[in-house]
Formats: sequence, structure tokens, C-alpha cells
Amino acid sequence: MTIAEQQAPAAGAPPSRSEAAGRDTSHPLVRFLRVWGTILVILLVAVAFSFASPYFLTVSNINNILFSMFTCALLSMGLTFVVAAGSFDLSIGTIVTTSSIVCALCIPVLGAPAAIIVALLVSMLIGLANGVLVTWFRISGIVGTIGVMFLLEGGNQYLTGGYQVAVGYDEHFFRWLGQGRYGFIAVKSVFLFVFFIIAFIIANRLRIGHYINAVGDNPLAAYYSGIPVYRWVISSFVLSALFCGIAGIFLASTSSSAQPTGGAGYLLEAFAAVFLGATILGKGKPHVLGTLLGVFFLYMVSNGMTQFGVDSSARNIFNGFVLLAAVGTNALLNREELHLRFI
Amino acid sequence: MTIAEQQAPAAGAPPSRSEAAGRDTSHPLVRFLRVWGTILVILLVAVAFSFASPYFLTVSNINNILFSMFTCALLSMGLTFVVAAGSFDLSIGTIVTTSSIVCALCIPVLGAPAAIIVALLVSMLIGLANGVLVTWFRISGIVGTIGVMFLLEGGNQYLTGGYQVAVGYDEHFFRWLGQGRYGFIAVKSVFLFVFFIIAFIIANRLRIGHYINAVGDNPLAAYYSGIPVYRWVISSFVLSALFCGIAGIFLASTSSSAQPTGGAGYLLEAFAAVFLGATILGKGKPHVLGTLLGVFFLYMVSNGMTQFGVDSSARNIFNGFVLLAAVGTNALLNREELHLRFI
Amino acid sequence: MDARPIIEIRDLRKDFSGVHVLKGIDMSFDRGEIHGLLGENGAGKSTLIKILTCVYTASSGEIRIEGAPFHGHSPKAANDAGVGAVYQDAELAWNMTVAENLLLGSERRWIDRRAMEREARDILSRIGLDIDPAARAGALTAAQMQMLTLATLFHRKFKVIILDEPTARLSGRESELLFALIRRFKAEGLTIVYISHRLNEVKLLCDRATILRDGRVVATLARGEIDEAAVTRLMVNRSASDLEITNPGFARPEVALEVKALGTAKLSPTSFRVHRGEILGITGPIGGGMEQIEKALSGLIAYHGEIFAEGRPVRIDSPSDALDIGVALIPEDRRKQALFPNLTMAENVSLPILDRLSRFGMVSTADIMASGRRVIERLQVYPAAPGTKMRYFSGGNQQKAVIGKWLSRDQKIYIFSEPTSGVDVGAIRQIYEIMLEMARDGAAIILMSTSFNELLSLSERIMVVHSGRVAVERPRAGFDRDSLLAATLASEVA
Amino acid sequence: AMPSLVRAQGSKVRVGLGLNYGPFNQPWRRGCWKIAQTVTEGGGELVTVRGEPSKNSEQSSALALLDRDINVLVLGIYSLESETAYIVDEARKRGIKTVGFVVTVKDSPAVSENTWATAMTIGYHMQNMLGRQGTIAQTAEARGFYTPFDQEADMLSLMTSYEPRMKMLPFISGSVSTEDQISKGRDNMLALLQANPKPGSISAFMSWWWPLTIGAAQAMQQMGRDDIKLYNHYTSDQLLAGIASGNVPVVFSTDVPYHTIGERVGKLALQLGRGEKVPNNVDYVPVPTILPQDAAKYLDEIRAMDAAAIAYLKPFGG
Ligand SMILES: Nc1ncnc2c1ncn2[C@@H]1O[C@H](COP(=O)(O)OP(=O)(O)OP(=O)(O)O)[C@@H](O)[C@H]1O
Ligand SMILES: Nc1ncnc2c1ncn2[C@@H]1O[C@H](COP(=O)(O)OP(=O)(O)OP(=O)(O)O)[C@@H](O)[C@H]1O
Ligand SMILES: [Mg+2]
Ligand SMILES: [Mg+2]
Repeated sequence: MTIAEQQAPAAGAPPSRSEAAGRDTSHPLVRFLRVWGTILVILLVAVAFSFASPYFLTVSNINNILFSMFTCALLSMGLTFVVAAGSFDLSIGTIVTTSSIVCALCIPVLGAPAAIIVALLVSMLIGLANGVLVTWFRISGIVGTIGVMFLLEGGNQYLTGGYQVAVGYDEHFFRWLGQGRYGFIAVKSVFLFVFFIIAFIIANRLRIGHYINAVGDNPLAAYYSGIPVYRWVISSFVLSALFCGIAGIFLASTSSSAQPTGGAGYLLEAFAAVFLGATILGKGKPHVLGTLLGVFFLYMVSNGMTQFGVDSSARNIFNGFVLLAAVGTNALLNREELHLRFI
Repeated sequence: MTIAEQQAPAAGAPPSRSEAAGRDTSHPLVRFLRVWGTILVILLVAVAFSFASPYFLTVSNINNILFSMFTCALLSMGLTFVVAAGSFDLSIGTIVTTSSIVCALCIPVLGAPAAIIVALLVSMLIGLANGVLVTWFRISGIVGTIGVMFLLEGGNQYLTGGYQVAVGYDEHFFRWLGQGRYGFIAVKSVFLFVFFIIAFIIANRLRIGHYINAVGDNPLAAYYSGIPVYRWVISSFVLSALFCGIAGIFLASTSSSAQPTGGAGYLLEAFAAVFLGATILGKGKPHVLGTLLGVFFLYMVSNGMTQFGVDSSARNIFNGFVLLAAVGTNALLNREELHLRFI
Repeated sequence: MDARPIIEIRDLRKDFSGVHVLKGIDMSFDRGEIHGLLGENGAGKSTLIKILTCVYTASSGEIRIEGAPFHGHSPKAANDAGVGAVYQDAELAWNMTVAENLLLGSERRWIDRRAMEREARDILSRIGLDIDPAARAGALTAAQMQMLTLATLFHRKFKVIILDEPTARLSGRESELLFALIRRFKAEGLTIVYISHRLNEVKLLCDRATILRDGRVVATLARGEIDEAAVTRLMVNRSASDLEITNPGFARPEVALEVKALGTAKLSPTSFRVHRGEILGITGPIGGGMEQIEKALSGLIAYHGEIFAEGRPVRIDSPSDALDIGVALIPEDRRKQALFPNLTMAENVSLPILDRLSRFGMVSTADIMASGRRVIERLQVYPAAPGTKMRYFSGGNQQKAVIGKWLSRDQKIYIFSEPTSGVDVGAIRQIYEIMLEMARDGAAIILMSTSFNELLSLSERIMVVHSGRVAVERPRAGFDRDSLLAATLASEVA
Repeated sequence: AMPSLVRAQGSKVRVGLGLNYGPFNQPWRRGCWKIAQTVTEGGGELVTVRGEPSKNSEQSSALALLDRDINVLVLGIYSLESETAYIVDEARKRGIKTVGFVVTVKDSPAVSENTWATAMTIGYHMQNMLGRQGTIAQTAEARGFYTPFDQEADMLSLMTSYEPRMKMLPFISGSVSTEDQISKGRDNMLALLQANPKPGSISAFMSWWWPLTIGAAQAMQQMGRDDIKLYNHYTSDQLLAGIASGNVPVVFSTDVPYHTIGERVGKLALQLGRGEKVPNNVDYVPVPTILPQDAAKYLDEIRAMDAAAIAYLKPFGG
């Protein structure tokens, strides 16, 4: 493999420094695709779907996609912070379950608003535990969060006895969160947008997001710069757990109940979304906008396939192909000359 | 200011450094625990189990543990190579399924030996595809192997139509692989040992293992040292897939059939085992012996709990605690002054 | 002005998991002085300053800052107490911009990238650095990266600034820029602790210098007492004249490597040849194109033109091609490009020769350890523990290992890029001896260096590359220090 | 009641049973309860190990039980016949008899739900209710994950294909039980309704597995669709509560009678243990049907059984 630097060098003429400096002289199409490649694939798939089905590109269907992707989107946005900080959180799915159980159990006792706060606090506490294990206790993020996942699963079963925890149908405010709508638009879709904005601000405009990125980029450099690395790694776990906690509350609201299991199934989707999202806009590192688009893509494809009624083998094959295509277009045109990152 | 010579160096003599230099003089117990901590926890748990249940520490039960862990052990040993090379393989579980399906489908046509070879070749081809995606196609290991996983799931469904593929009860040789026994010892347990030895030799005695470790440790340095980085990353994926392929064949043999789904469930176990194994013997990086012990630990705990009869919530909680304890003892006594790795 | 020392260190001890590294350090830094910290590789300099800035915690001992006992637990605490440092193993957040790196840790509450870039541009221009604040840190050249790590210190309000081998990756011109900055800070009353293996710099800059050896303070010298002979004797217990070396000329008639019209995007077609046994020195301003030769010959960048190895035309499209042809590269940025921090020292040095060590595809651990021990002996790597992970070695010992890595593989052509940066005076001589030995045994050596001493001691011919082309190429005898400097500088004017 | 104890020592028949139910399959616990009760009250002794609800754990439990000096081993639910063949062979070598619980077992008698009849019952109900015309769709867990559902879905498709005025849309895959299946069911149904917006464009929807049914009901409510007849197979207390309260508009449901099956399996186990000659037949048990008005009653029964099951199994590690 050669690091093909620039194209043909102007023979003879000594290259002047300023000219080459930092300027990207590739073909404009390549440059365009590097940034927009993944989004282009997403759009192409969307266009194909809307040609194939007149019902695909409707406000109501887009709302349905947003509604469906809510849980996964929140999980994935939370996970984005942890991955950005350079770790992994495999307990996210289970935190969703825990949060919804805690919330559903507390509602009859404390009322919905207090129950929501308790559920969020519990989630954040779990995130804190994850963070402390991974930093002060020096346990690898993968094993540490799997351990916490087991603990939570045990706890969930203990709390519920394996049965669902019902939320009263008279909890109007609480059920409005996950079930309300304004015309075609679900309240949940609006909240998704709100939480995205919050996540975006945290990630891009506040110091916490900035430091989380710095720590993930190079913890040693961050540490040497006087940044309390552990604090930000822990913060990323707390943020992640908080987003899972929110997802759990909305899940309980949408279902008018909390289920003893199930959340763990979101894990793979969330990882796919975060790492797919990392290629979006050619950033090469996780970012919340990319993650959101990644989740949207996954759920859009799923929604489209269900509308068409493809059988499950064709469906999986299509899923695999579009996923690889979406990531591949950007990745292949990566501006990094030497590609040596394999995760 | 005067020359404050505190220790007149013996002129002429080459600079002598103190004897103790480079020698670790910490408390012997700490030194012991750093290396043996995780293993100690494993042993303690085992001892506790054998006090609690007379059936636990019997040849037959140990054989049962080995028998049960076979698939997970092979998957995890394969995964160890990929993680050592600095990537992730999430398609491992599905490769097991694919391999067993291919093998079961081929047996009636080609006979068992040829079917085994075909299944292994197909698995290695899948590993090759994973490796090429992650290197030449520059797709992140996580998304790339999730994409391949989808493709394989589709393929598995297509090949089987969602039905199980039976292996004739008259395939004596083939069924011997997964079902044969010598007295208390299953043939499969013996094979587990053989495959471990092979993996161990590949990882520690052959060049490929050294190169994979080097590439995983610092791909740039490996590249600059003239090591064909991509070749070894691809090799690690091929090795991983090959081990999954073997696991699939034995699974088909044990089950006298191939199932259209199921392998994906091994994923989390395999990751837990690899990262738990990394702490074993205080190495701090994945190694096959550690992985094998890690798998053994997970299955031993599961087996012990089964013997005991605890309900599933207590079971999960215990699982979580012993996992964290096993990793924690080593991790806390880590000789690292600065701990800045969170994965 | 307060006459008390700004930092006092009393009986400071440090062991890493039982390995004793600092064995009772007593020293102090005065207000407004530039204090040199010297010592052989592995003496404990970096460890000492990392304890001062709380990267590591001391095993025992006391640190006082401005008279008050100081107990911090993170570099942030040290920063807050007014002590800042640029470490030997400093790194940048590679995916962040220059501005973000520069301001890391002192951002405002609301992150505004434009404002940060403006602020960064301001700081950079005050320092006199010409780097685009919006550039990605990972895309900078090695020298720019080093200057940027230094720049991160200079805009913060520190009372003491510690620099651990800041010039190891800098060329003369950039070093000058740094010295000017250091003097400016001294004038403002700051204390500078300056660690370097370049004794002339220490002599030039420092008011006092403390010499460490094997974890103890050997001596503290005042400005007038700092001379190379004394320092060398105190550091490595040898006389300076012992360390001088010259190349008697081992060049043979056979040509080992010939390039014809070799050009890259930043190098006009260049032709030269290196004979077996010959050491060809190449120098020039950083970024002037000399690295292009190194990169092209080691397969790191695309080139055009022809390369002949022992008369045969060859293509070098990757480092492994280079290896097959017989070219070994000892790169400049050892930590990123040459070291495997989590592999043992023995594994590191045996990596290029695994194919030779293996029998029937099997490599024995004993053989790997043996090759580690050979390198330790030849280069006096310290500690002499081939089974220790590479990252536990001191900077200079890591550099020795990088060089040692290629010793056992008899390549035909060696490209050394700044082989002695960060290496102590004693080891420099060992490395030079080894290079000469290799030349004597018939290897062709291309030495890329910005150290004139090094070039003049080792080379048989010297080539000056600037503005993307070869400006001068003459036998060693045609140069002395001044003319070499002139040739290099002339290029910068051109 | 047991005149001929074949065992020379006259000791009790020891029946091995893996307790592999988990939080999402209480019905399986009812089956285990009945097995335990039948065996114990019939003079046998129940030997249990506590596993997890997974195929791997189920087989490990069976292997562990082989070492517990049992006479009869109950095999069940997650593994298919060929997957447990090696356990049966091993059991034979030790003189242990085997019996299948909701699953067929190599060379052994078994009691199972009648999947074909289940689909037929539902199919006839649907055909009659729709006047043998209209488009229907169905969902279940991912194909290949739980065979009874696959059998039932195939059967319903087959029945529909013989009705010229009825059409079956392609099968909708509903993920697996470790995932959030209520959401999956909801998402799938939302997409389906979106693609078939005209009232009456889908006449009936069959869901083989209760969480998918709850999800589908939520989607229908969300899209304001009450033109679709919702069918269900396999219930839970949650689903029944939903039907009883009118929030889940299921028009007809069937359920797997685990308790009945468990009772028969318990009897078979005792017979096998006593050395009686039992033919290797599979006893297919008909399923109970539940109309909306019966849901409340059925729910009460189930709750009572669950409570009894929990209490009864506690000493066995359940
Ligand atoms: N994190 C660590 N763990 C274990 N040993 C270490 C660690 N860091 C340094 N050492 C050991 O401490 C000793 C002193 O190292 P240090 O880096 O302070 O040397 P130095 O004087 O800076 O040398 P150089 O000039 O080569 O940079 C060395 O023997 C080194 O091997
Ligand atoms: N991976 C990269 N992506 C984008 N730009 C790069 C990359 N690597 C280097 N550059 C740019 O190419 C230019 C030359 O870099 P290079 O490292 O080749 O310089 P150099 O000649 O080695 O200089 P120095 O002597 O300072 O190391 C720099 O301006 C740098 O910004
Ligand atoms: Mg140092
Ligand atoms: Mg350079």
C-alpha cells in the first residue's frame, strides 16, 4: 500500500509551500462524496422507497419512523458520548428497562413527575457506577458494563418478578408523553427533536462535550493539558445513562407499562448507528447528528421493507448491503491517506 | 555556587547502576495478586461451588462444563485474534450458524469430510470479506461486521427457508465429533483442548501471532517497520472466522442438525470472555489462555448456579458481582501508574 | 524580589511498583532562573518533573511551592499552583484543530469555534508561529506538532514552566524561536526548568544546571561552571574527548543505491548514489524536502523516477517493499512510528527479524529474549530487562531500542532520521560507533540530521536539500560547521 | 395407586426437570409446576436444576441432571428433537428414560401443543368472520427462532392459499424474545398500516406471540384504525388484562395449555419411571380458545395458577 500523496506533481517547478498547505486538491466530486457520501446513499434509498411506495414519503409515515426510532435514537445519542470519550457502554439497553420499571413502580406512589425524576436519578446513578468502574476501578468498559448489565437484569427481575408493571390508564400527563399527538405529529417526535437539540448543544457548544471529545481523542494529551480526564469519562457514562433513562420513561409511557426485559436488544442497533453516524459528513468520529441520521437510516430501511413486504431473507440481505454501501461510500473516499484504524 | 557532589563517581569505571534497578520490590502479596488475582477469584468461586454442591467437582461435571462451553470458547479464541489486531468482529455468532448450515446441507451431497472442508472454506471466505472491508474498504470493524452479519443472516434464512437442516443419524463419524465420548470424557472436550493448543501456538509461537499483536499495539509503527499491516489484520479476521467455522461444524454435529438462527446470542459472552481474559495473568491485553479461562469462568458460574437452584434474578446479580470481582482484583492492582484506557 | 526558591524538593523518592527510580532528590528552583536538568537516559529526569506536576505521585518526600507544602493529585492541581510542563511524551488531540489543542483546558463556558480560532491566531502570532489555527493537529509536521505543544504553555499564566527535551524534534531555526521565547519569559520573571541532552543549549540558556544520575542529584552547577567536559564527566563518567568520533571512510566502489530523477510532490527530480560502506549525510531546513527522500526510499509516499539497488531497478511502494529490497528506516518520531509500547523490549527489537528467528515457522521465546539481550548489551539499554514492556523505558532508552531493532537485521541500506535525538552523550557515542561499524561491514547509510556535529562526525558526503531540491552536494571535507550552516541558511533565504 | 413398583429397591421414581423458564415465559413455569405436582403427588420424586431460558442453558441443565441419579428426564421447549438426540443417547446408556415436554424427543413419548390444529382453529374463525374474503397479514418471532410459531404461520398461509378471495401478505418478522418485542410489533404494524391506508385494505391481522400483539394494538390505536380484526396466539397476563379492559382489541385468541401438557408429561414420566410400556407417541393437546368476553375469567385462572406455581416450585429452586 502506498500513501498516494497528491496527484501528479508539477515536474520541475519546486512546489511552493503555501500553495499546497492544507488545501485539498482532489476532484470536486470526490471531495463532495467524502462529506456527503453516506447522506447521499441514505437519500437514494429514501428516494427509491418513495418511488416504490406512494405511502412512504408522507408526513404521517415520517412521523411514524421518528416515533419508532425514539428509544434507539436516545440510546444511541447517549452512547455517542461514551464512544466519543473512548469507551464502550454495553449496559445501555438494560438501563432503559431499569428506568422504565423504576418509573412505572413509582408512579402510583409518588405521582408521575416525581417518578420521572426518580427514574432519571437512578439512571444517572447507574451511569456514575459505570464511569467509576471504568476509571477509578480500572475495569475495561466492555467487561465493566457487561457486569453492570447483569446486575441490572437481576435487579429488574427482582423488582418485577418477571411481570410487566402497568401504568394506570388515568395517568394522562404521563401517557401524553409517549402517546400524545398534534395532528399527524406525535408528541414523542417533537421530544425527539428537543432531546437531539439538547444533545447537540452538550456535544458541540458546552465544555463537557468538548472535553469528552478531547479525552476520547487522546486521553494523555488531555490529561497533560490539565483536564480531569476521569471526570469527563464518568460524565460521558452519566450522560449516556441519562439518555437511556429518558428513553425508558418514554417507553413506559408509550406502552403504558414497563417490561421486565427487552432493552438489551437495542445494543447492536445503537452501535451500528453510532459507527455509521461517525462516517456521516466525513467526520470519522462519532457525533450526535451523525448518530441521529444513522438511527433514522436504520429505521427508515426497516420501515420501508415492512411496507413492501419483503421476506426476511431478502430483507436482511438488503439491510446488510445498504449499511455497507452507506458506510463504504464515505469510508472509501476517506481523506486519510494512510488508513490504520480498524475499530 | 559550588559543585555539591553527593556521590563521587568512581572515575574511569563505567557507570554502575544500583543492583535493584529494574527489580520490582513491592509486597510479595501484591505482586502475587497482580498476576494471579483473577485466577484466584475464579478458584475461590469454584471452591465455594464445590462446597455447596457435591455434584460440582466431579469429572463428569467438569466435562459437562467443557462440553457446554465449546462453541463459546472457539468463538472467543477466534475473537481474541481480532481484538489483538485492534479491531472488533460482531459477525462471529452468525458465522457459526452459517458454517453449521453449509456443513449440514453439504453432508448428504458430498459426505461429511468434504462438507466439513466446504464449511471451513466458506467461513474463511467470510473472514476474508470482513478483513477486506475493514482494511482496503476502510469500513469500521463494528459497522462492517454488523453489515456482514445482516448479509449472513439473510443468507442463512435463504439457504434454510427458516427450517432446520437435519444431519442423518447414520452419519456416525460426523456425529462422533460432537457426541462421542470416552467414558466420562466427551470427544468434544478433547477437541477443545486440541484447538486451544493450536490457537496458543498460533498466537505465541508462530510469526502470525506476533505480527497480529504488533499491528494491534501500534499499527503505524508496524507499517513503518515494513510489516504488511493489512495482511495481518485480514489474517486475524480469517482466523476468527475459521474458529467460528469449526464451532459451527461441532454445533451441527452435537445437534445432529443445523438451525437457521441462534449463533448471534454468543456475541456478548465472547466479548466478556476476551476482555475478562485480558486481565488474567495481569497481561492487560487479550491472549488465548486468558480467553479460555474467561469462557471457563463464565460457564462454570452458570453451571454452578444451575446446580444450586437460585432463581434467575439472584443468578444475574451473582453473575454481575463475580464478573466485576474477577476483573476488579487484577485491575485495581494494575502496575500502571497512569490509567488512561477505557475500552 | 522574593529570594526564596520558588520550588523546593526534599528527599523525593519514587518507585514504580517497587522499581526504585528516584532515590532521594534534594534540589530547588529559584525565581526567574533557567535551570537545566541533565542526566543520562533513564536517570529519572522525566520522572522527577512528572512528580512535580502530579502526573505521578511520589513514594515519599516533600515538594514546596513558594514555601508552602504542595500536595496535588493531577496536572490540573499543578497548573493551578502555577506549574506547567511540556512532557517528553507530550501528545496532541490529533483529530482536533490547532486552536482547540492550543486552548485545551482554558475554554470559555460556551464553545465558539470562531472565537477560539481568533484567540489562537492571536497567540500564535504573538509567539511567532505560522500555523493555521483551523488545521487538524494530526496533519501537522512533526516540528509543527512540537511547537504547538510548546505553544500550549505559553499563553497560560504559569510561574514555572518545565520543558522536557523540547528541542529533540526541532531544527535550528525553530530552536532559536524557542530560545527567544524562553528568554522573554525569563525577563518576565518566570522560572524555566529545561531538560535537554544538547549540552550546548544548556550552556547557552541556563543559569544553573543540576545533574542527575541513577535517581540521585550528582551536582548543581552555576552558569560559569557549565562546560561540556565537566557535565559529561558528571553525567556519564567519561571525558568529553572520549566521545569524539570521526568517520575514517569506509566507502567501497560498489554502488548500493542509486536514484535517478527521483521526485515527489514536494521534491524536484533528484539524483544521487550511495556506495556500500558510505555514510551520506543529508540536511536542510525542516519541510525543505529532505524528508521526501527518506519517505520515498522507505515506501511511505508515491514517487516518480528510478531507484536502483545494487544496479537492479526496483520499485518501493510500501515499507515492506523497502524491507525486501534491503532498506531499513529508523524514523524520526519513534513513539508514533517505531515503538510498540505494550510489547516487551525484546519483542520490539526482534520484530524485523522474526522471519530469521523462526524455524519451521515457529519462533521461540528464548530466541526473542536473546535478541533483546543482545541489543541491551550493544546499546547499554537501561534497565537491562528485555521482558519489560517498552513503555516503561525512558525516552532515550526507547530511542536506543528503536535503533537496536534494526541492528540484528543486516540490511543493505539504512536510513537514520535524527538517530540521536533525546539520547544522552554517552549513548550518542555508542550509536555513532554502531553506525560506523555497519558502514565498515559494507552497509550504505543515509543519515538525515539537523545536527551539524553529527553530520560532520559521521558523513563521508553531505547533501543539503532545500526548497524541494538538492542545493549542494560535496564530500565531507568540503564542509566545516560554518559553511554547512551557510548552505542551510542560504536555502532559507532563497 | 401404584401397584407395580419395578425398581428393586422400591425407591421412588426420580424425575429430572430443568427449570428453564425466565421472566418472559411464565406459561412454561405453569407447565413445570404441573409436572412437579403430578410427579410428587404420584409418589415420585422431582429432581430439578435451575437454568436460564435459553437453548444452551436448557441442554446444560439436562446434562447436569443425567448425573443426578434420575430415572426419567424431561426434555423441553427450546431444543428440537435432533438437538437433544445426543442427550437421549447418553440417557439411554445410563438407563434413563426420556419424555418430551412441548417438544418431540428422539425415540420417546412426548406431549405437545397441537400447532396445526391451533392454526386451523384460528384460520377457520378468521375465514368465517371475514366471509372468506379479504387481505390478511401475520407476524411472529423471527423465522427459525421458535418452531411452533413457524409451523402455525405456515399452516395459516396454506389455508389462506386455498381461499380464492383471501390474500396473505408476506410474513412480517418480529425479532426475538430477548429484544423489545412490543416496540417491534408496534413499529412493524405502523409501517404496515402506513402502506395500507384504506379502511378495509387489511381485514385481519394474526400475531403469533403476545408482545407483538400488544405492539400491533398500540399501532392500530395510534393510527386510529379499528377496521382490522386482531388475532392472537399465546397469551400472557399482560395481554389478557389488555383484552379484558378493552385496550387490546383482540377478537379471538388461542393459548398453549402448558398446565395440561405438564400434567400429562408428569404422568408419562411416572409411567416410564415405573418401567411401564409407553409407546413413543406424541400426544397433541388441543389449545384453549379465548373470546374477548372470556379474557377476564381466563386471566383470573392464569393468575391463580401462576401464584400456585410460584409457591409450589419455590422449594425446587424455582
Ligand atoms: N511508568 C513507568 N513505570 C515503570 N518504570 C518507569 C516508568 N516511567 C519511567 N520508568 C523508569 O524510570 C527510570 C527513569 O525514567 P525517566 O523517564 O525519568 O528517565 P529520563 O531521565 O527522563 O531519561 P531520558 O533522558 O531517556 O528521557 C527508567 O529506568 C524507566 O525505565
Ligand atoms: N495525513 C495528512 N493529511 C493531511 N495533510 C497532511 C497529512 N500529513 C501531512 N500533511 C501535510 O503535508 C505537509 C507536509 O507534511 P510532512 O510531514 O511531509 O512534512 P515534512 O517535510 O516531513 O516536514 P517536517 O520536517 O516538519 O517533519 C504538511 O503541511 C502537513 O500539514
Ligand atoms: Mg526523559
Ligand atoms: Mg517530517
